[in-house]
Amino acid sequence: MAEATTDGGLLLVVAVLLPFVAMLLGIAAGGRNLQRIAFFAMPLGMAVAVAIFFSWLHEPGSVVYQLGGWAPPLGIALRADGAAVSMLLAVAFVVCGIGVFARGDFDTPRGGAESRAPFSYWLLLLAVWGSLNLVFVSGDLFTLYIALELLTFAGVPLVCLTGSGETLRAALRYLLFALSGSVLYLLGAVLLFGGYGTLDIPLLADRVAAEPIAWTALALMTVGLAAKTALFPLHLWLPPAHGGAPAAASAVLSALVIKGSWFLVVRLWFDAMPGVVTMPSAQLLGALGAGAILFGNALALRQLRLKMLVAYSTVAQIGYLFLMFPLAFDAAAGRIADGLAYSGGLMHAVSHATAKSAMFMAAGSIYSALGHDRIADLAGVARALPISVFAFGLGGISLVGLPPAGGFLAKWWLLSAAVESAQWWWALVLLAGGLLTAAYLFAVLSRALLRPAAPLTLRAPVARSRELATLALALASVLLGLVAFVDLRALGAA
Amino acid sequence: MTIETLIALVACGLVGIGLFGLIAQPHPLRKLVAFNVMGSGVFILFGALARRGAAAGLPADPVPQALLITAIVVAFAATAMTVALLLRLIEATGSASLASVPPDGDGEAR
Amino acid sequence: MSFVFDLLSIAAIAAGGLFYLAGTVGLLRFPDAYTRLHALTKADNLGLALIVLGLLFQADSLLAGLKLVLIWLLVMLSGAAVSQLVARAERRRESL
Amino acid sequence: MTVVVSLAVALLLLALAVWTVIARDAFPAVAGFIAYGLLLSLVWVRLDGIDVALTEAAIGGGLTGALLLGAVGRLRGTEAAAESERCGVGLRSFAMLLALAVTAVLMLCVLALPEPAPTVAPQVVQNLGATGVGNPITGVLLAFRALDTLLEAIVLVIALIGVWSLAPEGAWGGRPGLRHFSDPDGVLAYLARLLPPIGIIVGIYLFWAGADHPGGKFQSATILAAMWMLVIMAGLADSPRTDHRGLRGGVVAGPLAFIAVGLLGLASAGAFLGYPPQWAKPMIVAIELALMPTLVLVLALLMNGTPARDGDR
Amino acid sequence: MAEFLLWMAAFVVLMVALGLLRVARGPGRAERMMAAQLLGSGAIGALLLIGAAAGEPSVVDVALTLALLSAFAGVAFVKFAVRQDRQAEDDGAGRVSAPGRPRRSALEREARKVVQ
Repeated sequence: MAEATTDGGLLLVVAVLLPFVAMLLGIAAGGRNLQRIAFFAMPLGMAVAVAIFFSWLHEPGSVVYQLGGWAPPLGIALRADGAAVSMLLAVAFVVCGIGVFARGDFDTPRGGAESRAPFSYWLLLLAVWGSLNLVFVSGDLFTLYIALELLTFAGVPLVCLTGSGETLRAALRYLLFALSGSVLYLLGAVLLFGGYGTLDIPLLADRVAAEPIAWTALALMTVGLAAKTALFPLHLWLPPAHGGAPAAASAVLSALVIKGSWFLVVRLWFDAMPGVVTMPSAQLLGALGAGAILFGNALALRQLRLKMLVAYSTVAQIGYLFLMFPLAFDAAAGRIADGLAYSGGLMHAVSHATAKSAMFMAAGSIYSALGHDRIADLAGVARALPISVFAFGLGGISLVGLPPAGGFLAKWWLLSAAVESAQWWWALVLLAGGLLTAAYLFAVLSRALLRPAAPLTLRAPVARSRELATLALALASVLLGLVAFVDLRALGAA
Repeated sequence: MTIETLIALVACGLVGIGLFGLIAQPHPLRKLVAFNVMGSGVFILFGALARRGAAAGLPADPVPQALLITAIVVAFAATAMTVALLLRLIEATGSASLASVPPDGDGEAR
Repeated sequence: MSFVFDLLSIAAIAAGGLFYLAGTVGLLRFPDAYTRLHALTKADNLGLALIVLGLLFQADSLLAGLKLVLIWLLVMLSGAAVSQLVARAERRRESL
Repeated sequence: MTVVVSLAVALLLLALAVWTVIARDAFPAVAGFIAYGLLLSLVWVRLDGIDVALTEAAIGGGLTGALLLGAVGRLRGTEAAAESERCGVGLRSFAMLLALAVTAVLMLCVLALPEPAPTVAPQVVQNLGATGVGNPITGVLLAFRALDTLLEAIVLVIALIGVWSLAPEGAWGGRPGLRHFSDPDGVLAYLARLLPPIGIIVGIYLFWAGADHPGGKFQSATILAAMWMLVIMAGLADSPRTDHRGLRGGVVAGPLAFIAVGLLGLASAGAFLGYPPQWAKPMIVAIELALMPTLVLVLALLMNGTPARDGDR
Repeated sequence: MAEFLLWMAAFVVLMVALGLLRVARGPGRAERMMAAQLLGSGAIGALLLIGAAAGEPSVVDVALTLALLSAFAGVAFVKFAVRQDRQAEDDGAGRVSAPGRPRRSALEREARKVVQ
């Protein structure tokens, strides 16, 4: 398989380096200029993602770039397949939305001195973006290790931007979990190199065999990545970290950062070692996902504060992301294969990214307007902040899985895969999870729509641009389901 | 048994020892030391594999050795960040405990 | 000629090893921090000095020899300074 | 015969590792870890990884050790509290079983490794000529897998941003860490005047040797960073303000220059981070030279920690 | 000759390894650090011997790096740990109690003085 750099390949390098270059320039510029650079990079990055999409449409396979012209296994190749392209697009879009929203919290006024939180926030946002793009397009297990560490170092400080003791503790816990996860991942990669002499994913897929070394490596890497993704029962670090951070940071963490390590599990199971995976291991991963769905949703129902509720909902939604593994297992062939379940998982990741960022941003707006986010005292907020509450509801619709939301399409595909492969128990989990999600959303929305006992006074008005950014993300999540009617490759041929 | 196999087996032991400390030690600094022990176990294993790959007149496969240099520097960055976070936590709260607080604590953000 | 050098090397290095032995025994058996420091500096300075001396007979270039001497100087310098600092801190601790 | 040395070092390594994990207090554990780090360089030499041994000696033994010692020094009180949180017998035995299981499985994997071992060494040797450098590891780091090295520099910068972002209110842009004092005529100040010139020479030597022999920018940068820290710890100089323009510029110059050389490669060799054959060595040396100040700065600043003082604005 | 050098390397490592018992036994921090220093010097000696035995001149560079950096670690120890030890003794007890109370190290107090 002599693969070579394809036409649009250089775009992949640009997608990875653009956020990093913006970050580096921002460090040197500092203050208000940093913010300017970040806002300049965002549309540019979006444009690069779109360009990669079109380049991919015209390629029969993946978009490929070999760095320095060195082919693997000696060199490193970047590759974008359909999954990577969709994630690149989704992340670019969500980053732009969050950026507009975050401007309300982390603005450096004209002539204002540089201060800690804005400086850190914009740099870390760019760093998260670059690291995620690297996770999506990198084709080398060691480069992916660096990408994972980049994501950790960028994600952890976002947790404690407020500097309060509680968030520092959550951040330290997150950091220790994430570092342990990375070491386990690296250990697996080391074993694979020892066994097969390459770290390049396609080469590895050719050489790997179902034998103890591959099983051990896959198990170690999956456990490590599951800890970083906060898959039940390794989820303990997530709710305090995501619930305690400022809304604009929570949105980044919950919608985007966890997708990085999850996407890497997908890469390993579907692309690097599809034949190594066994049915019991896929079932186990699915069972952990099911545990996350039931446990996370049940705890979300019991939360008294809106942001903690959204954080626990993330624990549950991560569960859906792992249901794709047993559903994609082709028992006849004894290997995991692309199909409805694969598409369902990816669609779920994208729709959760948009919906969850919108929900965290709405919760943040509510918090800054009311000065609290106690669910019991939300009465009247729907009138005061109609757009935010509407966006929250739309995001919820996507999480529950009502048509035409992306969440609906994702669950529909997963359900179809469950029926196709006769694994009805996962269908039950999917339905139960949807009901629980609907229950806590109802609890929030019904309160928000109540007429307040006393007229509601807002502490601070919420800027229209922030509400519109929230709405845009929520709408995107709801309209994602329409993708079902578009045949992308046909579009490219036309 | 060759030298590199022997050292690789020792490396497996180091990984296990580090893993134990990472789980069983409550203090974050002790967890950090254990993380470094575990990490060095992984590194040595990689180094032993590199030595097994000696070929073409080189005493060891240079690719894993180069990756190791990168990995050691990254591990240092991780250690520095953990230490900074830990010291800041102690300064802010007077405690280094990682134990979770009541889920509905009022130490809330924005 | 090389035989004589080898012999000198062996003698010096073996003597260096003995100083390490002495340093360890002292560190383990001596009663307090000062005497232990004393033992330690013997191993640091003399043990390493003799090993370096022994290896100097084997050095094949001036640069290699210089590096060996530099290492010895560094270890001696830092060993002396650090042990003095340790001793001073120890004395302050005792005087309290 | 050589097995005896290896066996002794291996057993010692295991014993020290166990000690760092089970020791009752943090300080003995860290002292054990420093000893462990020193021994690791012996292991790397046994594994014919001189470049790795240099890195490990500089970072694992020196910088990490000093960092942990500094942390232990500011820990008092929290250790006793953690004692009460010591996990129960249940969790400890679970951790023990898990660790044993992982070790056993890994050992089986090691014994099941294929023979002859897969290797990329022949390809490296075959293509090394095109890079113009003689040290194959430098070739891998700066040509074949240059992307990893670029990303690594970015990792360091992001970690530094993370460490800075922890600054308490009012200290933003200020100097990191504590102000150190010592007797200007004392031993420490003497050492801090004497060692850095030697360290700088050694650092430059290692940098220069790195193209064709073991050594290179990381090892060299670590030594220089340690020398700077020594001067700061002896109170001869204060740590720099983190809002200093030149400092900020130095932190980002290396990776940006790296990317610029990569683009030059795109223009001249047709691939990002590629080198036209006759220009390969100068371009690689240019990248290393540009990365050096950034690495020294970032490593030293990571050692210094979070901005904590804003006294002299 | 190479054979002899390797045996001596093994001997030196063994000797300093025994010295490491001081890391475990203490009693003070100074003793623990001395043992680590002894190991540093022993490791340097062993490296030189192994390098000479293997005819690998670059090993000397490793020893050189180790010598520089172990001096650095030694200074860090004196700066951070010995003073701390003293501080703990000030409190009258070897082990500090009062969980949860923030403590200021001697260095921090000094730092504070200067800022004020």
